[in-house]
Order: sequence, then structure tokens, then C-alpha cells
Amino acid sequence: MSKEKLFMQAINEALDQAMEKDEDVILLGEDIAGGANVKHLEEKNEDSWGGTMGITRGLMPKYGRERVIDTPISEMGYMGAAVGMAVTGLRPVPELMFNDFIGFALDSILGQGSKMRYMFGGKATVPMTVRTMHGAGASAAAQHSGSYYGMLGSIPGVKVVVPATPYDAKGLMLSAIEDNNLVMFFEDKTLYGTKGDVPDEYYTIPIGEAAIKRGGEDLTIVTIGKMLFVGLEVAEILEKDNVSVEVIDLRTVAPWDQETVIESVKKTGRLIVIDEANPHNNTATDIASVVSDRAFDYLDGPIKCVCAPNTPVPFAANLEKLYIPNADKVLREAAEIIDDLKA
Amino acid sequence: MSKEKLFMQAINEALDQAMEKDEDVILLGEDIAGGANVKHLEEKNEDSWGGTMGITRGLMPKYGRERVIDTPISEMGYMGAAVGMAVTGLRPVPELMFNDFIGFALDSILGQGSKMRYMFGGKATVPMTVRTMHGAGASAAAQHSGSYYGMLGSIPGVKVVVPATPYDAKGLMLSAIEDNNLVMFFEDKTLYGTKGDVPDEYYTIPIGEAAIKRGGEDLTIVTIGKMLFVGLEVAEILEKDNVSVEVIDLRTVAPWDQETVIESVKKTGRLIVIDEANPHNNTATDIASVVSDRAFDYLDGPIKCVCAPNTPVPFAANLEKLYIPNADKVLREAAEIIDDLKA
Amino acid sequence: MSGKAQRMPESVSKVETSFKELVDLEVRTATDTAVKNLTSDKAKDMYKNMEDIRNFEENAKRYFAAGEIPGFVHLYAGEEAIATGVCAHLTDEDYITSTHRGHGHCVAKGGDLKGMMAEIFGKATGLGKGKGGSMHIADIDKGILGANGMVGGGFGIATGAAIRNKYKKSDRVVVCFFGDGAANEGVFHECLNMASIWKLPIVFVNENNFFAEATPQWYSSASNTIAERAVAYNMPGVRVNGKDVAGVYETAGEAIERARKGEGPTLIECVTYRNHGHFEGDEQTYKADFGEEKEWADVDPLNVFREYAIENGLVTEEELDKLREESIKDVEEAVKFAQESPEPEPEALYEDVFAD
Amino acid sequence: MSGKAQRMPESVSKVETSFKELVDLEVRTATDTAVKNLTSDKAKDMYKNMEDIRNFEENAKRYFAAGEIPGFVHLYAGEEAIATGVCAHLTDEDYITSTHRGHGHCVAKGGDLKGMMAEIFGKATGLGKGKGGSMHIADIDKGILGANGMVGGGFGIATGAAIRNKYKKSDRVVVCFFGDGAANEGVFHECLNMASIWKLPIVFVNENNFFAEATPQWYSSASNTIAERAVAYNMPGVRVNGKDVAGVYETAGEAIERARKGEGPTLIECVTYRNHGHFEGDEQTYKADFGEEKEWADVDPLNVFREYAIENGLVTEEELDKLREESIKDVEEAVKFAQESPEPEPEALYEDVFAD
Ligand SMILES: Cc1ncc(C[n+]2csc(CCOP(=O)(O)OP(=O)(O)O)c2C)c(N)n1
Ligand SMILES: Cc1ncc(C[n+]2csc(CCOP(=O)(O)OP(=O)(O)O)c2C)c(N)n1
Ligand SMILES: [Mg+2]
Ligand SMILES: [Mg+2]
Repeated sequence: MSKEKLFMQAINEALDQAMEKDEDVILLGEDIAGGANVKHLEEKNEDSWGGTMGITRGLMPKYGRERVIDTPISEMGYMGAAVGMAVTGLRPVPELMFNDFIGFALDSILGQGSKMRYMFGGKATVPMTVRTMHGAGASAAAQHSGSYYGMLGSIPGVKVVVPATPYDAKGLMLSAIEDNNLVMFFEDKTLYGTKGDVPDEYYTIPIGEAAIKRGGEDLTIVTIGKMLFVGLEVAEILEKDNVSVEVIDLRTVAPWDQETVIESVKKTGRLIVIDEANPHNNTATDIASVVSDRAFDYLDGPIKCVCAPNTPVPFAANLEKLYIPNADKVLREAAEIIDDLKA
Repeated sequence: MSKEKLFMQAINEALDQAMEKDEDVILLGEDIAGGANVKHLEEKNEDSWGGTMGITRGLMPKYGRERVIDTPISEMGYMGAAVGMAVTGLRPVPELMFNDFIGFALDSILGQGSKMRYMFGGKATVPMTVRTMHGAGASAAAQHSGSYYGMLGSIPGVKVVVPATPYDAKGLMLSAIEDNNLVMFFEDKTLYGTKGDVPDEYYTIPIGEAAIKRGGEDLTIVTIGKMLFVGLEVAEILEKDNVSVEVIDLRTVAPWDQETVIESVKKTGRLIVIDEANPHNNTATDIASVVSDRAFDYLDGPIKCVCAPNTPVPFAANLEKLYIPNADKVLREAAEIIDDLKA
Repeated sequence: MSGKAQRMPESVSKVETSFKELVDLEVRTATDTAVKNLTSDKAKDMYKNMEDIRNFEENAKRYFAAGEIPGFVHLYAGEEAIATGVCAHLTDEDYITSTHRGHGHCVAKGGDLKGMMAEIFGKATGLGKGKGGSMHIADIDKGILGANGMVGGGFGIATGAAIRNKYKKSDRVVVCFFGDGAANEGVFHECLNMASIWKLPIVFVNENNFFAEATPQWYSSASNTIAERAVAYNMPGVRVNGKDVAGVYETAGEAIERARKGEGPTLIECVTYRNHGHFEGDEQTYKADFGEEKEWADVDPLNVFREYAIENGLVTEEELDKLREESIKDVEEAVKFAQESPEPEPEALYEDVFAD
Repeated sequence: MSGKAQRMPESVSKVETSFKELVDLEVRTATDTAVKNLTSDKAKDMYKNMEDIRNFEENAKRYFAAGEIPGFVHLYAGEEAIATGVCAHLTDEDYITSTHRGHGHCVAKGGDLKGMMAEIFGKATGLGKGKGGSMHIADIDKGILGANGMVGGGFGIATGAAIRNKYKKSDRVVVCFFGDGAANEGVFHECLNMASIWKLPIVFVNENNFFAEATPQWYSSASNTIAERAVAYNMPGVRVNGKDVAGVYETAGEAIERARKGEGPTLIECVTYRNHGHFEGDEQTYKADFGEEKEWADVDPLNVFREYAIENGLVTEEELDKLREESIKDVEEAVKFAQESPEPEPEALYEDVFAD
């Protein structure tokens, strides 16, 4: 059975079902339960926060504090602990509250978790899923609003997932936890309150597969995370000009689905990538580079990357709105490559 | 006057001259002098290591331990201290011994140094130069051989420099230290022993300017750091086939010199980028993406990025050799796009 | 090679500990002599300052609820005595680093109320042109090296500023404010160690308000107190009642004096509590609204000081009331200023990334 | 709100310290009763183990100099008693995390000499197929969670393995080896704190060999000893003579026993010295080749134990000599194995990045 659920519920449900299924799945992070050792909460077996955004609410009361571990504010240490848990047989799901805190935990991922299997000649397995929150749009300012999936996606040995819908969030989360590798799972804080159909049962969505969210013939728009909705908006607008847009939600940014993207570009001959990350050395540029190599002969015009500007995320709401890629910006870029179609 | 000097001497000389010129220039890092508080060394005013590779040798005896500060193994802390020194008026030059240790220091750069000016509305200035060592080829294995300039180059507010020659190393170092921003200065450990002409006097090379190291008409090869030598080798080989190659040493990877690269591609119509970084979301893909947008109409064939594979750096010497981009690999890619020229 | 295992250098085999001298676990309040160091003017300044913080925070709360202030807002109300008591010793030349809960530190260090309020409203007239917001208020010229959204983000910066002061042979000091939760970040360890080995002119002021978000200090810290961690860094550690501004003033004064004289860093743990949630919107189910904790929660540092100041003849009740009125007016003006200020211009998005 | 500043919860205002009970700063050597816990077989095993490490290292030195071993090589010679004395209590089920100076730990934890030697030669038959090298020797099945090129890289991994053991209600323990330099990394602080609050079955074994590269511990550490840092984590801290394997065995045994029984972590500081440079090629100008330091440098842990074992009637000199011969032969075979093994196949470059 499928019901309409919030994005955040989809994630909670996925975690719940993963924990139900496998007792080696253990969550850890700052205040993912909250209220540890608070007597009046202990007596009632209650959590307090269930994560800053309440995503993990209710899991501690159900699975206990051994499996929903509140950590001190010690990101490098507990992320390293997750690596140690994984390599000794558990399936930890550590949370890095905001992806912007990556600077406090990076070595545990870059130096340890991602390289271990390789350095040890294939004799170590590191099945862990790092949950983290990204994205601008909540007036959370420069240290709490970045999008660093591209940075993490550049690391060999790391898989990176960025779901855009509740359905994908649940299925990809379950895949990530089943995966025998280090997976970074990015949750856009501004999507938590969005809704969509989500099956009640356990299901997985393969990591590495993009989803064609709208078929089209003239222009391919590849999107990451909530940029999907910008892509769909643009597609609607262009439809009125008789430009048929194919919108591909990348879903996994490392490894990303080269076949689906290239097939689409071979058909449409035109590509726009929308990525909320800062503009350099990101997933959008990676896609542009692969396509400009592998599908060069099919291209009818320049590849356009629509990204955030090369600035930190500003606080003031009007500036932050300008910061995030939007339909206007995409349409401006599109204009350059669909001129002929409209004429 | 100009003399033949080692790459490492060029850097040492630049640091020396910068310190001579400005008493606010202060070096700090692990064992950049070495032997702190060792009595027999103190008595003789001697340093011990002068950096793991001896790059900063002799600077402590000349400038004293207040200006050449040995730090505990506390990367996050002393890198953060460098930010604090910079914002209060000094010009610190912290060393991150190997760029692979970035996971221990990243927040001081990503979270603090790079964003401060923006968050504070332009009222803070962070003039610091982070020296760090990268590159495969020394059998230093997975945790001491990576190339992360692309990762750092994705951060707004950070400039990134990767010199390939002793001449550039000195001039760029002096520019970096003069620069009022956070500059990451990458030194390839396998270049330290290379030689080249280096003027004795103080001189600067503008950050953000690429250098055309060899003119050509048919194919543009853009290189980063020591990949320059691979590019030059390829150029020599192709010359025999009457293919004229323009080799551009990028020198600065953030911001990189879009004009020079695009001008060249407009002329040659063909582009190969050689980058020792892992292949995704790196500087090479950034270049491909910009060129496939801004110079699309001039391209006669697909853009080729020749990078390291998507793996950590292996230890075994034979594998490490395969890991690093080389002329063979470049020629194989080139073959695809210069077919018509040779025929 | 010999086999005499017992032959070790004396420096290694014989090590003295001075734990007892280093750390004082008793929670201090103002001593009898404290009042002698307090002029009437100082007392007024401090009281006005605490009122400014309180009013600033209550207004921030109000306008956040009204939807005029966006983002995350972490209120300092309840902890005023710490920022005030510490910063009362500092001039614009001295530096502080602050935290995500930074309004109080910034007000106490001389941050302009209007510029601060405009900043948290996201206006062009804000101290950071509206580009930083509540967690990133700074004023370098006033020695405010920034509130900081990264827990532990201030340790390194403060250490660096102290290196600067020492290098420049100036007698400026640095105060690094941080929470009980922040004391578990690795960079705390790194920076206290460096500050100690280099004898830096810095004071680490811990604000132990019992909680890091929803996690109690008694759960997250292996040590019972934050102060005793000073042992690991061979520096003095003291605990002071963080609701008693006279006590904080006295204790901080000694540490700042030590720092100015080149005698090195001190770790001060100020025991306190926050009046409101971790951030606005927090239901605070982790707080006990009964028993000891509630009693402590109910102690108001402003009232504590009113009583103290009146009892000791430093200020009259009328004077205090007048200062309160003034403060309310000042903050109201700041709100008005913020409300009437324009949004940043669109170009501001692209500016201030790099310096020339 | 009241003004009674002195009303604090008792839990806050009254905190006991137990520093004296927690930390023992005297450097222990084997007590009189230590010998009782040592069977003759154990003594032989430990001696053979120390010889294996020594011979492994001397050969690594030789073949590095000969150009057959590439990269960075950090030798453990001089510190054998630590790895040996600690790991003598462990089975394959227990875990260790090691360091850049990891050969000794890996040998002591049962790492195959041939597989290890082949690894540092970069051969396909190495424990890591030649892809890791000296700083990345591991054998998960033997509980060796890896040497580690990152200083401090082992803390988190060890803590995680201990969480696993506790969660699985197993009595397996974890030993985290680390240097005096590593004790200044923030992650040391984070992990000792977590290990303590969660009472994890883990022992932190510090190898204080006086130097981190060319930087002396007496410069880089604000605390005189590493052991006294245990106070900050409310865990026992002890110092032991790291050249005395019987002493290490005894001290580690107590800590491991505590850990197995669920009584939580211990910090052990083993005072030692390295025979060679930080890595091969280091001129070691920072070492004093005179006075106390030289005397200490000259103490050979193998000789110390020979004397001790003979004196106490555990082993005869002949037996010890025989074990030495055996060890020399074993290591020679390992070298031969490594030399004769093939390089990895080119495809190996692309393998082992991801698991299925
Ligand atoms: C590096 C980092 N980790 C986690 C957070 C999320 N966070 C913000 S405030 C906070 C609690 C801080 O507690 P404490 O240091 O006691 O300060 P208080 O809020 O009590 O003043 C946490 C976990 C953060 N902002 N930065
Ligand atoms: C994160 C990190 N920082 C710095 C280094 C460089 N480095 C390698 S070993 C070492 C010294 C370590 O000293 P210690 O912990 O005392 O161990 P020892 O070498 O004495 O066994 C340093 C600084 C590193 N490998 N990793
Ligand atoms: Mg707190
Ligand atoms: Mg050491």
C-alpha cells in the first residue's frame, strides 16, 4: 500500500524498516534522539528532539539508546567510530547534522572510510550510510546552507545520493543501508516538508540510476535534488513554446548514470544541468565534461550549467533567493541553445 | 640575476624574501623548523628538519622561532590559528604537510577562512597562504599521494595555485603571500628536485594567469602542475606527425585563466586537459564544462580529460605508474580527435 | 645495549603533578573584596549592559515569532552575567571570539545595537550588510572576531589572535567564549594545548548552561566539570557562578590580568542556564521544570546583580530602573532602525568574496 | 525570578575530584608478583615476538636502503616491548588499531610475516595485495584494523570497534596504539571522552617515544605526561616503562581485564624510545647522543627481558638464543618470499574500490 507522506516521514520510515530488518543497523549522531540521561525522559522512554529537524523522532523509544546513539559534539570521532563499526560488521548510519560541518569529519571519510578497502587489498568492507542535510533556502546563512555533494562525490570509494522526492528518499535510503560501501545520503532541508506517494512496504531504488521524470525530444535538463522542480517548471514553460524538454533527476551523483544522460542527449542534442552547488568542479561540470566527450557529435549547441554563484550562501532572504538557481536563470541559458527550435 | 635552482630552493627563497620584506609573514606547521626545545639545537640556533622535505630549512635560524613556529600535530587548531592571525593583521603561511591531511583541517578553511569576509560584509581580510604537498609518484601510498587542489578549488573564497616550474613556484609564492586572500599553494613532492632558472631578486607572477609553454595551432593541451611535462612530451611526439600542439600550463586552478584557454581552443578547435586528480568533479571537468559552453562553436571534436583513475593511489610502484596520467594515455585520447589532421 | 630498564631520564620517571593548585572545583561567587574593585560607574555600565543584552534578546524573540527575523536564532537570555562580567575588562583593542549564541558577547564587547539588530533582520545596514545574520555577527574594529555557526569554530581563531598579540608584544588579550558542548570538539583540545605551551594571552571562557541542544553536559562529558580539563593543559581552571556578574567580573579579571602580564591562559567555567530553548522553536522537553534544575533556572542574573549592587551601595534602585528604561529605549530604536533599513542590493550577492 | 545566585543544583556546585585515584604518574616496571603471571611458554612467546619484530625491522631497514622497499618506512625497533606486552593478552577476536609505525603491532597481533613483508615490498602476495604498503598493513580476520598513515587515524576506528563489541555483548576488547604526537590531535580528545561516557571495552596505549618526527613531547604537550590527561576523561591513567615487557604485560593485563569486564577504558602511557629515525633517511639531529637521553636510548628491551627471564628462571639462555635463531630464519624466509613474489597485475589498480 502506498500513502501520501512527507519527505521526512519517508526517511524516518526507511530508517525504521532498515532497523527492523537488521539489528546491525545503528544510528548515531548529535541529538538524533536527544535528552540522553535526562531522568524524566528516561522514565518515560522518550526521546527529546529526534534530530534537529525531528527526522529520527521515535526511533530511540522503539530501538533503545544502544541503537540510536546520541553523541557528544565530536564529528571526527564519531564519524571515525562509524567506520570502525562498519569494518567490524555493523551497519552504522551516522548523521552529520549539516553537510557544512564536513570540515570537522572529513578525514574519517576521505582518509579512512573511503580508502580502507583499497589499501587493504579488498579485505575490508565499510558498509555505512552518512546522512547529512544540505541546501539553501532556509535563511540558515553561510555555515548551514551549502551543498557539498559534489565535493564528496569526487572521492573514490564514496557513493553519493541526493533524492528529490519522498519516494526516492525512502527507496534510496534502504539501498544505501543495504549497500556494502560508504554512502553519503544528502537530504535537502527545504524538502523535508514536501509530500509524495510512498509505499508502506520495504523497497529499494538502485544507487546509480537516474530517473527520467518527464520525457522530451528537444532539450535535456539534468537536475540534482530539489533542482528537479526547477527543471520541471522550465519544462512546463517551454512546452508553451513547443519546446519539448526531457527532465532527468540524477538521484545519485556518484556514480552518476552516464548512460541515461547520454542517451537523452543523443536524442535531444541539447543539455542543461541544474546544480545548486557552487559552480566550479561540481557534478554539473562533471556531466558537461563527460557529455562533451562521449556525446560530442550529437550536440547541437553548447552545454549549459546553471549553478549557484561562486559565493558563500548569503543570509538576507532576497539575496538567498537570487543565490539558488531558478527557472528564470535556466530559461535565460536555454534561450541561447533553443533559438532555432522556437523560430 | 638568474641562476639554476631546485624547485625546493625556489620556494625556500620565496619564503625567505617574503619574510625579509614583511615582518608580518610568519610560518607555522609541523616540524617546519623541527627540534623545538631541544637544548643542543637551541644552543646552536639550529633547526632540525626544516619541514619533512627540508623546504623551510634555515628559515628558523634566520628569523627565530617566533616567526617559524613548530606546531603540535593539531591541524584544525593551527590552521584555525592561521585564520585568526590573518584576520588580526598578520600574514601567516601555515603548512599542511600533505594535502591528504585536509580532512583534519578543512573546517578552518571551508567553514572559517573562506567565508569570513563574505559573512562579515567585507569587513574582514584573511591574507594567508596555506602551503601543502600533493602528488603521486613517491610510493607514499593512498594517504600521502593524492591531489586535492580541485576539491579546494571548488570553495568560493579560496584561491588555488599549482606551480610546475621553479620559476613559477617562486613568483607565485610571492604573489600568494602578497595576496589579501586565502591562497592554497600546492607543491608536488616529485618536483622538489627538479631544476630551472630562477631570478635571485623578488618577483611576482599574477595569480590567475596561465602560461603558454609552447605555441601550437592544431590542438590545445591544458595541464596542471607536473602534468605540464606530460603535455610537453606529447607535443614533441605529435610534432613528428605534423600535429602542432599548444601547451598551456594552468598554474592557478582557482580562479583559472578562462581567457587564455578559450583563445587557444578557438584557434585549435581541439582540447585535452591533463589533471592528476581523480577524474570526477575536478579542475579538468571544470575546464571542459566552461569550454564546451563558451567555445562550443569552435570545437572540432570532443574534449578529452586525462586524469587519474577513480581509485585511491596504490602503493606498488608498477600500479602507481599506471595511476598517473602519462603520454601514452594522452596520445590514445588524442588519436580520437586528431585523426583528420594526421591523414 | 644495556638491559637496565630502570635507567630512565629523571625528567621522564619523576613527574610532579600540581592538580590541586591548578584546578579549583568549587563554584565561586563574588568574594567580599570583589565589591572594592567595583566602582559605581562600572556597576552601572555592567547593569546597563546586561539589560541591553536581555532586551536585545527578548526583542529578537518577539520579531522572530512575528516572522520578521528569519533563520536560526539562539538566545543568550539568562547568561548575561558572563559576557558582561568578562567583557567589562576589555577594550576595543582586545579580541573575542563568540559562538552561535553570540548576541550577548557582541553587545558586551561594544557591538552597535542598531548594526546588530539590522544584521539579524538581514538588512543592508547590518554589521555584515545583512549577509551573515545572527550566527555571523562581527565587528573586527571592535575586536569582535565573529559569532560562529560552527561549534568550536572560535578556538582556532582566538588562538591565532593571541599569537598575534604575543608576537606584536602588545598587552591585548583574547577571550574565547564556548559552550559545554563545544568542549567536546577536538579543536578545543588542540587549542588549549597550544595556548598553554606558547603561554598565549588568552582566556577560555566556558559557558556551561548544562545543555548542548538537547544533550545534557552530564551525559556528554566524561569529566564532571569542564574546569578540571585544565589539568590536561597544565593551566589554571576555575569555576564561577555564571549568574553572578560580580563573581564573573572578579574571576575573569584575575585571568585577564594573568594573560596581559604574559603568564598564560586560564580556563574559566561559568555555570549558567539559558532562559529559552536552544533555538527559537525548541520545545525544551529535556529541561526539568521541577526540583533543583528549575530552582537554578529561576535565578535571574539581572536581579542577582540588582540586589548585590543596592546592598553594597553601588547603585540605587532608582538608578537601576532608569538604566532599564534607557536600555528598553535603545533596543527599541535598534529594532526601528532595522525595520526601516533597506534590504541589500542584488549586487551584494556577488561582493565581498575576495579582497583586492 | 529570584535573585538567589547561590542556589545551584548540588550536582553542579559540589563536584568531587578523584585525580589522585585516577592517575598514577610514577613509571611502573614489573612488580614482584608480575613474574607469577608469566608462564615459561608465555615468556618464550613474548621473547620470540620481540625478536620477530626486531628482525623484521632490521630487514626492512636493510632492504629499504637497498632500494627494494619503496616509500616511507617507520621502524618500530626499540619499542618492541609495548606491542608484545600488550598483544600477549589478545586473541584474534580482539581488535587493534595501529599507526604509521605499525609493523610491531601487526607482528604482535599475529600478522603473517610473509604477508607483511610482501606488502611493504609492494608485492601481489602482500596482506593488502601490495596496494597499501608499510603504512597500511591490515588483517581484519586477525583483528588488525590497520596501520594508519594518518596520525590519530586509529582513534575513531578503535572506538567504533569497541562500540561493536559492547553492542554485541562480546568480551572482545580493542587496543588503540598511538604516539605522543598523536595525543595532540583533536580526535584523541573526542574519542577518549566517548570511550569513557560509554564505558567502552578499549585500552588506549600511548607510546611515548619522546618525539613526533623532530618535535619533542616536552615541547608539544602542555601536560608533562600523557597519562595525566586521563583526568579530563575520568578514566584511569598509568605510566609504565615501555622497555620492560614484563611491566607492560602486567599493566596492560589489568587494563584489558577491566575492559573485558565492562569497567571501561584505561589510558596507558608507555615510556619508550625509537632506535632509528622517524623514518628511514632521518638524520635525527634532534636526538641527544649524550647524557640521560642517550642512556635511555641504549636500554634494549630485548636484553632487559632476557635478563629478567633468566634471572626469574622462566627461560634459559640457550632457549632464548634458539628463539633468536628461529626468528632470524623466519624473517629471512619472509624476505625471500617477498622478493620472489610477483608484482600486482595491472588490473589490480582498478579493483577493490567498491565492495559488491
Ligand atoms: C561543528 C558543529 N557541530 C554541530 C553543530 C550543531 N549545533 C549547534 S549549537 C549546538 C550545541 C552547542 O552546545 P554548547 O556548546 O553547549 O552551546 P550552547 O548552545 O549551550 O550555548 C550544536 C550541536 C554546529 N553548529 N557545528
Ligand atoms: C594527520 C597527520 N598529521 C601529520 C602527519 C605527519 N606525521 C607522520 S608521523 C608524525 C609524528 C607522529 O608522532 P607520534 O604520534 O609521537 O608517533 P611516533 O612517530 O613517535 O611513533 C607526523 C607529524 C600525518 N601522517 N598525519
Ligand atoms: Mg551549552
Ligand atoms: Mg612519538
